[in-house]
Amino acid sequence: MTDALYQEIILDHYKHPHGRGLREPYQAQAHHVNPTCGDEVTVRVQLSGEQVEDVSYEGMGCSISQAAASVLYDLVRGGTVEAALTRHDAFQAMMTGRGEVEPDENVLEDGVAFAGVAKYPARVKCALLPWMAFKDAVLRANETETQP
Amino acid sequence: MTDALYQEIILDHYKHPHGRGLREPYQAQAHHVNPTCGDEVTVRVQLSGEQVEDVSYEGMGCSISQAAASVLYDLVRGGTVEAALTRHDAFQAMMTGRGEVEPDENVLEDGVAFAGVAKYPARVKCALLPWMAFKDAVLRANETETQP
Amino acid sequence: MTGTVAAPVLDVARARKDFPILSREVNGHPLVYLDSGNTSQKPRAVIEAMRQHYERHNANVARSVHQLGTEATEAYEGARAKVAAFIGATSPDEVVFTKNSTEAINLVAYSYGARLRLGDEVVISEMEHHSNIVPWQLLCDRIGATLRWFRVSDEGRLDLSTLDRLVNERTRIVSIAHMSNVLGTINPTEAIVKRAHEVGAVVLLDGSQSVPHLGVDVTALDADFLAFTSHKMLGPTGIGVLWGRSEVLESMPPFLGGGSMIETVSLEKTTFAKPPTRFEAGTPPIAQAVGLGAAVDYLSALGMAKLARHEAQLTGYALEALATVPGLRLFGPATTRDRGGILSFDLPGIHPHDVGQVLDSLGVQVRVGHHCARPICVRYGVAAMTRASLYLYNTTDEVDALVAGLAQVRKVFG
Amino acid sequence: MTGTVAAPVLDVARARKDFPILSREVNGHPLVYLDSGNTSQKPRAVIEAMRQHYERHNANVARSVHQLGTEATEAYEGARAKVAAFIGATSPDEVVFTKNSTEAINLVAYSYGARLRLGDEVVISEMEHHSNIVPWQLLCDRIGATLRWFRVSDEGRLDLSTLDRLVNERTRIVSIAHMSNVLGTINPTEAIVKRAHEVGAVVLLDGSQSVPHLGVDVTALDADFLAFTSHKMLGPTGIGVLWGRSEVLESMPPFLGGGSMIETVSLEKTTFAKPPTRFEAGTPPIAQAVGLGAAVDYLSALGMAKLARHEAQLTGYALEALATVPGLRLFGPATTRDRGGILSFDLPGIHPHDVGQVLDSLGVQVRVGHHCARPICVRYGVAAMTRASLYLYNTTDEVDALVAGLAQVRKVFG
Ligand SMILES: Cc1ncc(COP(=O)(O)O)c(C=O)c1O
Ligand SMILES: Cc1ncc(COP(=O)(O)O)c(C=O)c1O
Repeated sequence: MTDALYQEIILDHYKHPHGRGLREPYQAQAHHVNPTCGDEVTVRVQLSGEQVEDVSYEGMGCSISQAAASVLYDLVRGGTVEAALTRHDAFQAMMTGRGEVEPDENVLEDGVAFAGVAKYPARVKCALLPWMAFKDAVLRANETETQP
Repeated sequence: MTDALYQEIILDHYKHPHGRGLREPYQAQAHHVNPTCGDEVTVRVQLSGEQVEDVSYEGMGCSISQAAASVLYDLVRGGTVEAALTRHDAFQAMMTGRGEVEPDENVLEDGVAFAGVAKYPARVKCALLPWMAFKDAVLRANETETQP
Repeated sequence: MTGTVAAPVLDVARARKDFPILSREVNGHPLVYLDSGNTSQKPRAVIEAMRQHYERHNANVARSVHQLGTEATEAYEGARAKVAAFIGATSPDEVVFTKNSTEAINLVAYSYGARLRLGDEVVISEMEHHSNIVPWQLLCDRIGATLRWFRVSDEGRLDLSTLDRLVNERTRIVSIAHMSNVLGTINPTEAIVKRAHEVGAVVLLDGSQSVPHLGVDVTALDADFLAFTSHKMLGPTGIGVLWGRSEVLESMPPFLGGGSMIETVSLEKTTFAKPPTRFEAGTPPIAQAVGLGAAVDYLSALGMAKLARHEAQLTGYALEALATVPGLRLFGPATTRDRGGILSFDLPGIHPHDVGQVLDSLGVQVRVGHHCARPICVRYGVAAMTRASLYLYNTTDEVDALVAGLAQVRKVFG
Repeated sequence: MTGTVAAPVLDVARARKDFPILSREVNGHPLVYLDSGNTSQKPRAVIEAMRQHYERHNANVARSVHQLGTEATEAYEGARAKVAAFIGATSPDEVVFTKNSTEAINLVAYSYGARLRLGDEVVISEMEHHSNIVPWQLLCDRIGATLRWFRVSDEGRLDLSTLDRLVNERTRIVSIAHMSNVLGTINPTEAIVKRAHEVGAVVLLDGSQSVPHLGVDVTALDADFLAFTSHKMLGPTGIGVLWGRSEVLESMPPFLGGGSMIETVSLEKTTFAKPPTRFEAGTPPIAQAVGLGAAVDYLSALGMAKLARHEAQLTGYALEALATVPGLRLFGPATTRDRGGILSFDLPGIHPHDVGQVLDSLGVQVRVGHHCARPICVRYGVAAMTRASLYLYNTTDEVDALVAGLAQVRKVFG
């Protein structure tokens, strides 16, 4: 069946998402679309120096993209921007590794549940959607900072 | 071999064409091109009432199209326009009949030698090239007559 | 002989044996292929016709006097004649081979569209496939023309109440799906064609979904163009068809320039061949035409009327079966009247991706997403739908497998 | 091990066994196929890859979450990666699948060409195929730009003495055959690319004849576009390739509009996907990409260097053999330096149709006519030529059969 894909952890995050909803204040946001299915997500970030003070999000999407957003929130909120981007890279490496990249549970925590998704190429984009939007939003926030 | 195609009669007409060259006077002419090979023919007609007084032609082309022009000259010059168009239709029917139309030697005379060409679809256009131009030229000549 | 003739019934079990892929397993289950609206499967006769062509008759067409070239040319032009007969065209010269429906529509937008002027109007509908939207948006942008569209009712029908206003003296082109790839709706073309011709506009029918299923007759339809695509009608990918009325095709300038579409070329000036050649620049999809010809032969031998009856019955069965699924919302007409075997639906609260994934794990292949028709999704207020689409080889057992699969979906995500 | 490595030799006899058609007879003689410049024959591996695809993995791409769709998408994108590697592209995203070379060139003419303005110039050459002439004529007509061309010398070489004048500040596009389909000439691209880039123009190389034979490396060529076509390189009909430099492709507007090339569509406004997707509207040639991928695998396994060496040897042999035919006039370079295995010639007083027909009766398949390159025929003062073109599977025996056939031609028509 689909057990490799729909791990309990993923279904839990999907049914009880953490940190969902768009919040103020925020420095930047990014809106990403998955052109093959029309799924959309908006991610906002509020940075404070080196800290990710808040990440908030809203969107239409499948269990995988919704759960990925919830896990993203857990993994990056309250940490440093640098740690967040490291986790972004680790998550992306795992997702595009076709199931052959062994994820580090210390870095990705609940995110390792997505290792099974990497074996479903059509769903990789779903899992990456909020993470890509997050990275974009961080880049924009930094741009805004450096161009006062 | 190619005996069905290159009948002696055809090769004779090709090597010793009848009535070749563009002559004056003429009422109308038509220039036709075979787009797949670039072959070209110009045919001029001079009608006098119901009679085809002269047909003259010039062109670049293969043995089949050159021989067809020579046979055309023999078959239509000096006869009536009606007879010429009947022969045109008989020739065309034979050429597009895929080798299954039995030609009438009374109508087509030396033209029956082209029956074998009808089995070579790529060459049918060659044989028809001067005949199509002839018909076009006759139509134009008639137009000129009726619009003095 | 009692005076009534029993309607002949499609022998589906026998037809299924013609499709090698149908004996395949997917994720440990027998394949249940319910995605023919996306692309159909191919019978052995089509696959073999192309193999034979490559192994025995392969050559370029319309350019050679040699034997192989003659055989290839006859095969290619023979396929054109078969396609013309299949759609009731008066001449093979009205059949232009393109790479797919999308190119066929773009060809009209570029070539016929070149005569449009600022302020002219093009009319489409809200239920079009992106391939029948974007070419017109690009055309209108190039020219400064205006794009207008028919609305769609809650039941999935074109709202024709606006016909006389939408299609007016400024209208130059009306382009409408003959059958919707999302709703299954078969659109009433007669009134639209009549009105369009009244105001001097041409009508393009997007037959991508109708030609494979309905037994389309271009003479009866009386439109000016019909676009369709081989891969949805048992044929190979890589080839589509633009049928066009002779006088209209002859009036159109070239679209793609290149080998074979010319009369004579010099560096200063080029003149062009007559249709259909004028619109077939470069080496055409030769082997694909052979495959499409074989597909048309297969469909004709089966009988389009028999096929349509089978699909209507199966669609009726599926509509009833889906109505038993708790909460399921069907898009498009609820009965088989003027609708084909395309069944799009929503399970509230469960994303189509998740529906499709669980079904896939059971071997059931459906399409999920916006089906290249986002405006109609927006019309019904959803981002995506799940779609099952039927063809001659589908069975009631397969519909049952779909419904059973949906129960499983609800167990995982309910 | 003596320190010198013997150059590996192509095992032609063995390779011929891979091509089913080569065991065929034509008009009672063994097939002698000397028309690969027109279209090549296909090895069993290519034909089988497509059959397998249709029988096991057929589905539409990039639209489905189901298993068949995933397999088809991986096959299609896998083919793109193979093609990219074959031509040394830095990324598969630089490879756009089209229907043939002709569409690839038209794509550039329409999409890149949209930025040209009145008075701009496009430069081609006198030796171009119609597919690299007509798209530019149509573009220049649309825009009011000017078409200019390199002349060709008596020996069949581009006259580069005019390079700096022809390619100037008004030049926006230079589009040149990498290898001529009539003369066999391999053109010196380096000087042209350098000059074009100096004045800010882009360069398109028509690789239709070079990619199948030469082992082309887009990074070394440093051009901006390369167009080529599957059916001339052992692959199926129905698919071609436009390679484009990433930055250039990204700067270009869409050409064909439709499914798959969009980011998001509404009736009011549509945004477009990144390249290569932006340029692949509608269902692409999926099975054909699989076939082209298999062709690239076959060529790579054989070794392009080995293939090129075999063809160079055979071309040298053919040049000498044809020189023995009384009166024969060869067009194009007389030696193998910077020329490929394309041999066009004239037998004075005998029309190419007749030459081809007699050769065909002996099983020898050559092309006759203007080879979709009428300007170069005019340049040499002939209406048509006879052309023999070689590929990996041709042998010296086949060249001998050609020469013997020409003796027969002279007997019938001499
Ligand atoms: C040099 C050259 N350019 C372009 C083409 C056109 O290729 P296609 O017909 O596959 O589009 C050809 C072959 O026909 C060719 O030889
Ligand atoms: C209604 C409709 N129009 C157009 C198309 C486009 O067909 P293709 O992708 O073969 O060009 C499709 C299918 O994808 C369709 O369903």
